[in-house]
Amino acid sequence: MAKNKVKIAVKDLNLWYGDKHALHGLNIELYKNKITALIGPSGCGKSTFLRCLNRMNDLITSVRVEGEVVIDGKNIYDKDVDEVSVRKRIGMVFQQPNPFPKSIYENVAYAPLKHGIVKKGSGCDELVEQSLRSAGIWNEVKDILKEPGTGLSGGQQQRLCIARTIAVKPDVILMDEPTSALDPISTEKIEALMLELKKEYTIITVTHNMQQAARIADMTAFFHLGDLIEYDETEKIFINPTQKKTEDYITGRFG
Amino acid sequence: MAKNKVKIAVKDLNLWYGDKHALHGLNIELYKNKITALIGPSGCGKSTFLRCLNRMNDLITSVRVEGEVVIDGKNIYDKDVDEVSVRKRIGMVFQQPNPFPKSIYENVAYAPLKHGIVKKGSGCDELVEQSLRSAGIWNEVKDILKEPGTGLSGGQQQRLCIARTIAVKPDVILMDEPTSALDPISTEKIEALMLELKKEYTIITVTHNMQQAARIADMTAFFHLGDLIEYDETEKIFINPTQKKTEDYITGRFG
Amino acid sequence: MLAKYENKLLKIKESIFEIGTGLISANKLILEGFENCDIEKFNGAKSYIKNISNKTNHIDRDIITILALQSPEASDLRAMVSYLKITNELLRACANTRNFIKGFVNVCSEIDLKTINDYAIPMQKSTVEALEHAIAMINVDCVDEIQECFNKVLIAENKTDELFEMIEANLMEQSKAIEEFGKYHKMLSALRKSEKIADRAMSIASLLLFARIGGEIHQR
Amino acid sequence: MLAKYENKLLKIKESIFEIGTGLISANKLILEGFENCDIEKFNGAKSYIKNISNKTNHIDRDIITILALQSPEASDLRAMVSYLKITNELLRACANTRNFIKGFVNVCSEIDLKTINDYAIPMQKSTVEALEHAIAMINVDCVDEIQECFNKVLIAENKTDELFEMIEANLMEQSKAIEEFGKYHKMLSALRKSEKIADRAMSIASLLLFARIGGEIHQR
Amino acid sequence: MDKNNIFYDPSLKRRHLKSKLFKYFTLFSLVVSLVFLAIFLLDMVLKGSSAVQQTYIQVEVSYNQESIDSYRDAVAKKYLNLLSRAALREIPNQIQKNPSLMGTKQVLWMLADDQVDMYMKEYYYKIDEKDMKTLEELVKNGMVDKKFNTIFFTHGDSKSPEYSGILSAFIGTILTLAVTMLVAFPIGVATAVYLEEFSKQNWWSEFLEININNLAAIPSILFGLLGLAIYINVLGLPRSSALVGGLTLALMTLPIIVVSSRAALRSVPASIRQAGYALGLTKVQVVKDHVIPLAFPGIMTGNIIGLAHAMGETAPLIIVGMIAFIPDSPTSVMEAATVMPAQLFTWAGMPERAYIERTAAGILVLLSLLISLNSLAVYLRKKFEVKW
Amino acid sequence: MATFESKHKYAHLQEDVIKYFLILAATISILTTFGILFSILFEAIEFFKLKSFVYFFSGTEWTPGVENSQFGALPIFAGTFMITAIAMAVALPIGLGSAIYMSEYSTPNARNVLKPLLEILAGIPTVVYGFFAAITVAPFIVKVATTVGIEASFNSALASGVVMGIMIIPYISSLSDDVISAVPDSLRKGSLALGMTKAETIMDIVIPSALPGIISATLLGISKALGETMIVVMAAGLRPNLSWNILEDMTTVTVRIVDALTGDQAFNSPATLSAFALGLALFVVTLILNVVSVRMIQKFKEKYKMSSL
Ligand SMILES: Nc1ncnc2c1ncn2[C@@H]1O[C@H](COP(=O)(O)OP(=O)(O)OP(=O)(O)O)[C@@H](O)[C@H]1O
Ligand SMILES: Nc1ncnc2c1ncn2[C@@H]1O[C@H](COP(=O)(O)OP(=O)(O)OP(=O)(O)O)[C@@H](O)[C@H]1O
Ligand SMILES: [Mg+2]
Ligand SMILES: [Mg+2]
Ligand SMILES: O=P([O-])([O-])[O-]
Repeated sequence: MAKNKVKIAVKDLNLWYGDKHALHGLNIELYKNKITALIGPSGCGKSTFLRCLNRMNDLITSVRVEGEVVIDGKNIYDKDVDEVSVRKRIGMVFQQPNPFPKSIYENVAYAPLKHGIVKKGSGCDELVEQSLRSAGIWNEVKDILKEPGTGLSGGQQQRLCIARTIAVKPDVILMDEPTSALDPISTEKIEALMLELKKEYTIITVTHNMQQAARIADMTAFFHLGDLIEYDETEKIFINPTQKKTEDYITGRFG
Repeated sequence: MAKNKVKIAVKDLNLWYGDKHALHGLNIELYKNKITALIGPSGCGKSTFLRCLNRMNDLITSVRVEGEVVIDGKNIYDKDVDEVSVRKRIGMVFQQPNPFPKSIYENVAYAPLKHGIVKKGSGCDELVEQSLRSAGIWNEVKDILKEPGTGLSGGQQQRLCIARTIAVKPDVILMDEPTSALDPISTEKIEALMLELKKEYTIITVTHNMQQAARIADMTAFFHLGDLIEYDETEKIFINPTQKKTEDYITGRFG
Repeated sequence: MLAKYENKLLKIKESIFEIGTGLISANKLILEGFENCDIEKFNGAKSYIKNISNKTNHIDRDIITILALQSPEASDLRAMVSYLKITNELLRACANTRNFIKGFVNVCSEIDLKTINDYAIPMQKSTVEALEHAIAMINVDCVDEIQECFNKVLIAENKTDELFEMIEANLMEQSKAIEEFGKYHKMLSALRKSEKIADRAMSIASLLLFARIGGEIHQR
Repeated sequence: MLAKYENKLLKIKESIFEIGTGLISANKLILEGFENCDIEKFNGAKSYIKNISNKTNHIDRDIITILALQSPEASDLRAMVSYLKITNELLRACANTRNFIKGFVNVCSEIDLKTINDYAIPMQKSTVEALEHAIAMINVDCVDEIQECFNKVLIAENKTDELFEMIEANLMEQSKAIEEFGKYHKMLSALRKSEKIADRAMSIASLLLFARIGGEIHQR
Repeated sequence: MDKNNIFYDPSLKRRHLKSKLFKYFTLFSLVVSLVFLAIFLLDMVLKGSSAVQQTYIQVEVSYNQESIDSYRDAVAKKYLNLLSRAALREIPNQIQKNPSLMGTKQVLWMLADDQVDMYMKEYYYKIDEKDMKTLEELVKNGMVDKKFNTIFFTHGDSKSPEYSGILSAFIGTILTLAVTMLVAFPIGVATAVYLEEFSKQNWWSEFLEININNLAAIPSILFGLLGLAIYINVLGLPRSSALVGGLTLALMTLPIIVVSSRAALRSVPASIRQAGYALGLTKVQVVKDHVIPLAFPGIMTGNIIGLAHAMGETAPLIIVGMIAFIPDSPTSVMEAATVMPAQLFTWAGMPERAYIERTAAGILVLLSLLISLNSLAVYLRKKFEVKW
Repeated sequence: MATFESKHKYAHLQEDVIKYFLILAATISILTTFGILFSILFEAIEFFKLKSFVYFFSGTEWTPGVENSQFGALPIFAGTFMITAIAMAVALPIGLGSAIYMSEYSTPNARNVLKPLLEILAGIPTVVYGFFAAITVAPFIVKVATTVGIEASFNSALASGVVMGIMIIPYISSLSDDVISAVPDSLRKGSLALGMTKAETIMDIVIPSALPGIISATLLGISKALGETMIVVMAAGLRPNLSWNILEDMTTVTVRIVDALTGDQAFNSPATLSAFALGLALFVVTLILNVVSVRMIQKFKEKYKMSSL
């Protein structure tokens, strides 16, 4: 593991929803160009943790966060960090595919144009094509770029959302159960895509489907009731976990 | 397989939604006191087939059914069969738990009272208790029978729905993805319950989760695009399927 | 986890334990038979290890069913994999025991007592010990205890090895004086089986160790 | 299925095939060595089957990983289970080959040519044949073809058995005339290995047959 | 910000500013609408509050034959213009009702004329000089006083503003709404049940649906034209009657009831119906025992809202003639009647200043009725709300 | 052994009876529409038998009472549209702004208070607005106008227009708030997760998504304004006046209808019948607006799978 480069270092992260202590002093280092899967029973704080990594939790009024999330050497919870710019660098893909009700082209081009990454006419088309290619959906949509993104199938929509995220050129992509709303074929395509994307991005994904974590993740973190119980290479977790709780969870002895 | 007693014999069953031919001449014999799992990719007609077995499809206006579904020697599509009475004998449990917004007691007692299976006061309490016991939820609800069924957790709601179905004393219970809306712990409880129930009932269940079919079903039927591709003992299907398509599906080579 | 599955796991474990104890009983009877070349005892030993391939086939089938239907993980998975290999080892060990008996019945009366008392009996004793400790590991849950058992198997197996080497060396020394070649060849071949059984015990022990604590699946 | 998984399956298959071909090459070289007791060839044969336990451990680990992470079903599952057992057989076959070489190198010059020409060479030839057909099955996809291969292994293995019995009987006959017991004992022990290797080939073949077409996991 | 901050992005400053401005714009809009509401209510309260009291003058009233012959003789002549004519006109009636009064003289608080009232309330008034002098004297002697305005709540319309009240309009409203609900409720709910539960998806149900949605948005005055043309001209029902008004409003309220009842029915999840069918129940059993009971609070809420709507409606009723002058409360739905909003319209059109405060007061009464109805609807919705 | 009850003839008789009763009830609403259409249409035909159809839509003289009366409704239509335009100019920005604030910025609790508060505006009877316009707003406008030295009528289009606008605010804000709230939260999150600011998210993602609903709300608002009667009857003029000056008095279709039918002319005189001709025009225009609006909102509902708005 020594050869892995740390991309995100989380230090003593605590989170409260009002009075409810949802994350209990987490410490974890997430590695560059790896897929890290967060698994654990429902309500254990996986999504909450994920949202801490791009400060999406700021949108929930009752949330209080303590501790550090250091990305590339900078704590994103520092006073002088603008959360909007954090979200620009740390992309996020959601459970339910949520393309904007605009054309496929605009879906991808929207954020880069707003951020001034490209200008209309200069480089925009290229960026859109490149993002759609990276998301493995270019061939399916290249002839219908002007049609609405919402007309695509669920799996295509999700890949469009990934393309949209990539277009902003983030370093990290967070995914919250990206395939749980999809059928098996689409799921497989997304999984294959994730394996492809990790060459360029650091991916953190939440999944309820243990088999999915097994299939695609390099590292797996097991959460339980707001604690990080075990974090190790996926193979290790699945063949030889050190914690009884982890073992019980992955063997299905508890939810 | 010779020792299995046939409960439902389906002969040349064809079904159309308007012009869409959704089931293509199915022939299958479903056995008494067994759990039969219907698996197959999304849209292959599993739910449609299931609904044929208790004529729930009659509620969809565009549906046309041809062929026979012989239950205990009587074709339920015969002209002289009242579809309402078919549904009384062939119970059904749905994906989303759907208790009536009445008390737990009334949820169970309602249909038996309507059907005149019991009279208020005479035998009704016993039937309710017995049904709730069979559904493995009696201990959890015996003190709150007057409280609304909708206040229970998802898994409890689903078991309540099963109790409600049992109370009508059906022979067969159809289940359409009964656990796909539930968390793993509740899922396991329902699965254990199904294994218990098969001693008295014939159970046909649809599932998207192949592992679930593997875990609980005695017989497994694999559907694809409205065709019944393979139907055999579950072990056989999972270890040594005869059809390439079945093998490809269960090994995840296609959705 | 569904009771159905737990039961199946348990059943497999029991079946393996049963074959294992049968094997131990057979080898113990052989030991008794050594003392006065009691052919009846040898034949009795055989009855402990009858139809083993049927039994192991059955276990293998159950394991495959579990792998197919339940997709076990972690320690359950390691157990399944180990058991799958252990059935092979048990089968071989039983075959070796059978061959041992077959080979020895013909020659036992002709072997000089000293050789048997000094070497064959201790060797077989070690073998039985190795088997006993190995099979005991199936039902041990505590990690320290299982490690201890494993070490005992290791020691017993080493002893068996050494003793067999001594027998061989001894016989070789005497070989010039020996008249009937066939008898000694057969005897050596037979005694060699005992050493092989201990070998299998060792394999079983390391597979069970892997099942319990993970790490490398240790093969020799 | 994810490419990652397909690749792993392929890799396992290849590794097994590689060990298998190494084993075949080693046994072929032994055959050549027979002709003029060429010790160099014997030693050369050894180099084909070096570090096998490392390799099989690796394969086993990969298989366990696949079982843990991918939960294969049907033919993939059967293949994994078969391979898990095949590594055992390969390991034994290699050990047998090594022992064969070790045992034979010391005695080959002293054995009379007739015995070798009449029995040992055909026996080893059959063994090589059994191995070749068995290992070939790994890459055969057509059911008929694989069944054919299996039958060929069966025939070759039977032949090996018969030839070994003949050698044994032959030597026993001559045994009274034989002076040096040790040499013959060693030779017989060595030649027995060849038969054992064929035995393993047979096991491998039946496991591969199971992997391909299912049914009973056939063990002897 | 320091340069090591990889999350520093200067272009964001401008974007955050824009974001803030946008938020302030929307907040401003909301405040403006609420300010409108506040001004409006305040205006009504200010204008209407003075109608709570009414001016009375203490005078000697003589009950004798002359008074019966001419009420003008009942009081001293100089007070005549200061007192309410309509009140004076009641004197002969009083004697008739209570003959023992005959021949007595009593000092009474008599209702003052509206102009006096306006003077007392310091509004614009028109009183000639002579009367003014008398009045000032009376005021000085404390013989002029403001008392609670019971007449407003106990009398019908009158040509004298000081003697006019809301009662007959209120009764008219009740009669009209009774007709409306008796007709609209069953038809509306039945239509909703049919559309939601029984109709198949075909051109007929689609046509019905579009039709009802349109009906809900047709200008109310056109319903008046319908009422005029059909109920009055074709069916010959009595003009200005609560029956015609009620029937007209019923048709107007129908779509509101249908739409809200449908929404209530639709909010009952399909899974409940499925559960019913799967237990072997018939369609009527499912609808009657499960769907309607669950939807009932929603249906009731919709009905109350429809009722409130009908209560405030004016235009179609004007067209069917419900702006008649109705001093006495109607006793049946066939009699000429008026309703509160129409009464307000009539008063608002009167030249006398005193009607303005009455209109405003009437508005306050009407609004409080409406708010009570709507609160009831909200209460019902909250109380019976089912969470799925 | 399962036995299935057989179906006999009258098994579902009760069901059928109930069903036919329900169909009957549903038919009444259709009868109403046609009732309105035909009752207006026939009288309007009567009117056009007496007076020129073409002149009705193009003439500028409206002199019903006199000998040789003229019925050119153009100034009436113009007045109607002018007042409607003023109303929408008030209602649209304020209504939409309020809707955005309520659905996007305010807390759910505040929204639960604010929305009913705004809806009070919709519950106020129009006669009350009319009173407010005539007694409070119109004099106020005149006062302001005179202080700046402009002449303004007590029946100015501005007064009734503005008050009508206030009345329409909740129609726009309530429906817009519904559709904006119906835009799935996932879209907002999707945009925010791309590093967009809140206003950008609202303007670029939320509003465009809710646009069909907003347009529909606007059309409904316009339809409401066109058909609004009491406010204009009480606060706008009677005089058909073709002018751009919103401080002058203008009349509207609805005012003329009320005037014609409350007058003392004979029912079959052209003066009375002209009400039906005007009614027909109003009916057709509002019908078109409604159909378009209903269609749009239905599409929106289907898109976001909403059961009700
Ligand atoms: N917005 C919120 N306000 C209050 N509590 C919350 C909120 N979101 C989550 N929680 C609580 O925080 C805990 C962790 O929730 P979280 O959504 O992170 O779990 P999760 O592991 O993602 O679960 P799931 O697998 O069901 O998505 C839960 O107990 C949940 O109830
Ligand atoms: N009410 C309906 N009207 C028209 N077509 C329908 C209807 N219900 C299902 N279908 C079509 O019939 C086919 C079979 O559908 P069905 O719901 O039985 O599939 P399924 O196997 O249950 O799929 P899933 O796993 O997604 O539930 C699909 O192509 C579907 O689109
Ligand atoms: Mg989550
Ligand atoms: Mg389905
Ligand atoms: O048309 P009104 O809304 O004024 O009745």
